Amino acid sequence: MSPRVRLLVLAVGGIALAVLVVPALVGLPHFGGSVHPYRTHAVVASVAHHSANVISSINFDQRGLDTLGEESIFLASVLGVVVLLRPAEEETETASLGGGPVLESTKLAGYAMVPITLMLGFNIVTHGHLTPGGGFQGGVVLGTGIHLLYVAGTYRALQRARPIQVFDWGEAIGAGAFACLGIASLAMTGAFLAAVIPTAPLGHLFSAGTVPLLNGAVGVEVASGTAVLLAKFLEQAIRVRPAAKETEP
Amino acid sequence: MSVYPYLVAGWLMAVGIIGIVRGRNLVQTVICLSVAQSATYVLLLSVGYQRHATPPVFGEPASKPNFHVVDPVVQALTLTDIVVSATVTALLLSLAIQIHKRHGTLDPNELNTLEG
Amino acid sequence: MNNVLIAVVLTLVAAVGTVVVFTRRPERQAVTLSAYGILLALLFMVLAAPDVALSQLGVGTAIVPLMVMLTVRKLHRRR
Amino acid sequence: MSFGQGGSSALAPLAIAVPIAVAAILQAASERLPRKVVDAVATATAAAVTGVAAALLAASAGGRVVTWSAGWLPHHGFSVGIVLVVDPVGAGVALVAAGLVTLALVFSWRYIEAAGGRYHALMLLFLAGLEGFSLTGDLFDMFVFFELMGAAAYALTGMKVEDPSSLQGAFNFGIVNSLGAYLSLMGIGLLYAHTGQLGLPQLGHALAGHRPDALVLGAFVLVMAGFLVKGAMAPLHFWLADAHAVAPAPVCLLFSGVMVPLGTYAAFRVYWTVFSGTLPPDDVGRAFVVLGTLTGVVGAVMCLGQRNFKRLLAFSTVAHVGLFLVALGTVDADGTAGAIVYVVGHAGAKGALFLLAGILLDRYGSVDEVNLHGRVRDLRVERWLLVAGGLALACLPPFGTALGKSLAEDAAGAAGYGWAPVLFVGVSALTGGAVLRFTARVGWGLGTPPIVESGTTTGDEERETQPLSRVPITMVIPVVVLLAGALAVGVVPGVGRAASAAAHLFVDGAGYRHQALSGAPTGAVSTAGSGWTTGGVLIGLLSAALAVGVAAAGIWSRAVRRRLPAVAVGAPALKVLRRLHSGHVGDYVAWMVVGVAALGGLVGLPLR
Repeated sequence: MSPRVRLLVLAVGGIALAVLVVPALVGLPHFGGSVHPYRTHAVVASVAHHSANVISSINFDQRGLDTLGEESIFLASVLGVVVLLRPAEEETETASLGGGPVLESTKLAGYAMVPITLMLGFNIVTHGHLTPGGGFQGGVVLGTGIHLLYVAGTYRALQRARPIQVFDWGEAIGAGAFACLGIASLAMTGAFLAAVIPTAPLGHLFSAGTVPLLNGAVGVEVASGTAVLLAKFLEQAIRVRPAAKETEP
Repeated sequence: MSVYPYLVAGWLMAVGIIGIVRGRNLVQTVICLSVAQSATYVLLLSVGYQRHATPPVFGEPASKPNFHVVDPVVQALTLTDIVVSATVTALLLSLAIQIHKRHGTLDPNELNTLEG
Repeated sequence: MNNVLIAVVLTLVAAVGTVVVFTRRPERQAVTLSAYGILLALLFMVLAAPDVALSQLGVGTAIVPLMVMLTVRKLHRRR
Repeated sequence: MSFGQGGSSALAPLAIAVPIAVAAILQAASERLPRKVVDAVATATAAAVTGVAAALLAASAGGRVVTWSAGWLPHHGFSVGIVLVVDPVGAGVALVAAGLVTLALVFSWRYIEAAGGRYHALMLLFLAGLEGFSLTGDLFDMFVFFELMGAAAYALTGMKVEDPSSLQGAFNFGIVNSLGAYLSLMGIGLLYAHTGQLGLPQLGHALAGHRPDALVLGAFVLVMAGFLVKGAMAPLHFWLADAHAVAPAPVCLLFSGVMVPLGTYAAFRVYWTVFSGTLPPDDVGRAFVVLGTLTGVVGAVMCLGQRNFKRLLAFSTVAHVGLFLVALGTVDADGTAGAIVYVVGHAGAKGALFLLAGILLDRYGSVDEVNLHGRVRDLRVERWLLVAGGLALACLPPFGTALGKSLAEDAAGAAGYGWAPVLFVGVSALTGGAVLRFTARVGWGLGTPPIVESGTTTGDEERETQPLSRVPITMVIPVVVLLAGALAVGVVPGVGRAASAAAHLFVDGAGYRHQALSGAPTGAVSTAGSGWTTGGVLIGLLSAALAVGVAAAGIWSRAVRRRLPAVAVGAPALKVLRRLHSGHVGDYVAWMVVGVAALGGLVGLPLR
């Protein structure tokens, strides 16, 4: 279809769909209201299991199956990116290549940022069940933070600090641990992904049963997976070249 | 104001779809898809919002439940949604890179190996 | 007051989302997308969702724009 | 009140978690393990999941198996946990999925070389997605597993990075499916705002008995969008041929055999459990019959025009999905029973044909009807298997497809769609005929080599492996097993009765809600015997004979074109239809919006 016809088709369908959907949106309960039945139950359940962050309690306890699925999606897509971005047969990976010259101040800032970012990420992971944050958020910070080395220095420095194989394992181990914890709790309590560890008073680091364990598994998986993901894109952008076309004028 | 956030969500979905249909570059298509997806975040969080309520994080010991918090369930759903967004974007961008390798273009009007 | 703040941020989100879609070149889109990500995170903060805002900061302003920029860089290298 | 948290209730979570755990292990160890070990572990895992699903099917025959994940049992009809509700249809779908993954992995022993253990890990994650999607009783959880299927599927489709078209097919698939999923999520958000619930039984309970308003209608349309994209309902089907034509053959087996039918399954699962108490069945059913008919016609016509065998099979899947939609659109247990039998029989026949396409690609580096003309003579066994697959697709009794078709035709007739048999016979004859035409040309060299037309998609593809001197037995056995399965569905006595019992539980939305929330099982349903009838056998024979006729007409097409002016008149319309399948993702999304709006119009207009 020509662009004009395509837009015409979209306009017809879009107007019809808007006629269906806009009244539905307008018919929703008004914004900011106080009727949230699921919220009420979730808060009760969260307090019953001594969790101070209701969202963590939902993610890792009440609706843990969703999170298992979510972590599997993450694993699948990292696997998928690794498969899709593998160098094709006729391509070569050029060695080396740092970025261009980097300003000393940028370099210093980058190096200084790395430990701070990593500590921040670690903190977000470990206190996820108490304060905002958790395995996913902290993992993202950790996996991205390590790539600050690229800003600071060279690709080579990054490669030394970032052994891909280890991250590959970390990602798989995190995802596997989540599934295995679920199966273990099925064996121990008869319910899948149920809380199994005796609980401590609220506010304590280990106060929420299996929640910290699952949270940690997610943290390991996401940190490693993010690192692998970004590494593969960096590799494509910097190293992989078509062998034949390289010599073309 | 009572339905404004929902309409914003609807608009983001619509504009994302328009962007995909008009797209001249597959990277652009992927970005428009992520804008369309952001409509779901806005919708879910607006649905769970309650005026003058606090975030559903207590942070310190609370012996009895406090119900004056915004809906934590939609927040958990949105978290999952954000993970999905990152992963789908990554997969589609790697596909775009490989398409470009083969065809030297990302303009869907010029990519026609599948016609018929 | 809070209502006004939410309305303003929502309007900004709708506007910048539209700008992202109608930005022509992908390399510029990476930048507008990053700004859009920050705005969304801000919206989530005012909607009392700090967990989500934190995720959105990591994903929407760091990982996704970074991947887009690396993709664009890759494409330009081949020309 | 008994929720039976033990015994069979542990099975459903295991079917989801075990493949994920093994996939993670394979991913971590794939560089170290020899290929044979990876093959063995992955296949054994899929086989074990098949066993779990079979046990679930046996357990659910006596009533639904309800599992509350993490042990959050409902109090006063509410739980913060996720419920898995397994009825025979859900367990049956899970069983077919796991069985097909097992066969696909066996086929892959000698087939897929690239990507090593990562391919196996992706297949297992795909399996986990299929299992989770078919077993869960929670709407948001369905979205999550929908996306898990999606993420694994996009990567599996685009695996052959050397092949240009495969990546574009994967890209279009990814965009259209993801957008459909986000529309579904909007719908989930609307339902959540309206009811404060996410579980299917809770949602259905909250909506039952209320007059449908704009909100419910809008939510219905949006939720359906994602499922119907996956279920390839026209005009949301465009991605399917692109993805199938280019995905590796064992992956195609899973797409056509189970993933696409799972989309229609989900649409009707959600209709019966959530919306059946509020949206009138007649209006919803009529909408699906109309769009299903369109899907069947578009698929069959496009199928006939293909020379790339994988693309031909893909369009035949579109056509058959249309028939499933019509059968399910009768909105009663009889039509649903017909659809169940038809889906299982179709999975066997279509799966076998896709694997045969893989064998052709492996030996000749092509699945193109013109290039292969007469060259497949040396595959003496395999060409007869192609014939068998074509006849099964054409609904020759006693294949299961014929039994399913006959049950569906009877139900559609009883529901007031007297013309339905014409559609069913037409689609079977055209799609089966297309396969037989291909087979006769490549396997026996019948007809003159056709003139090469420019502008059509050829079937030349990157070889997925190094060619082997003869077809390995591990590639032939899965084909034979699949065809035997398609035959068994029609021959084993009691299949029709079991399907009928399963269908009665499937359409009993009120019973589903009641059992999930209160734990009380519904009483056994009494079902009339449903099996072969004389009329059904005769119509089956007729459609097979017509298929042979279609094949013959295709082989000697120039003579036909001269004698039958109708064909010449239809040609321009066909050309337009073909041009719509452009491979342009913008076109696909525009049509998707039209299709979703059309569904909404068909359901919504009679409500006013």
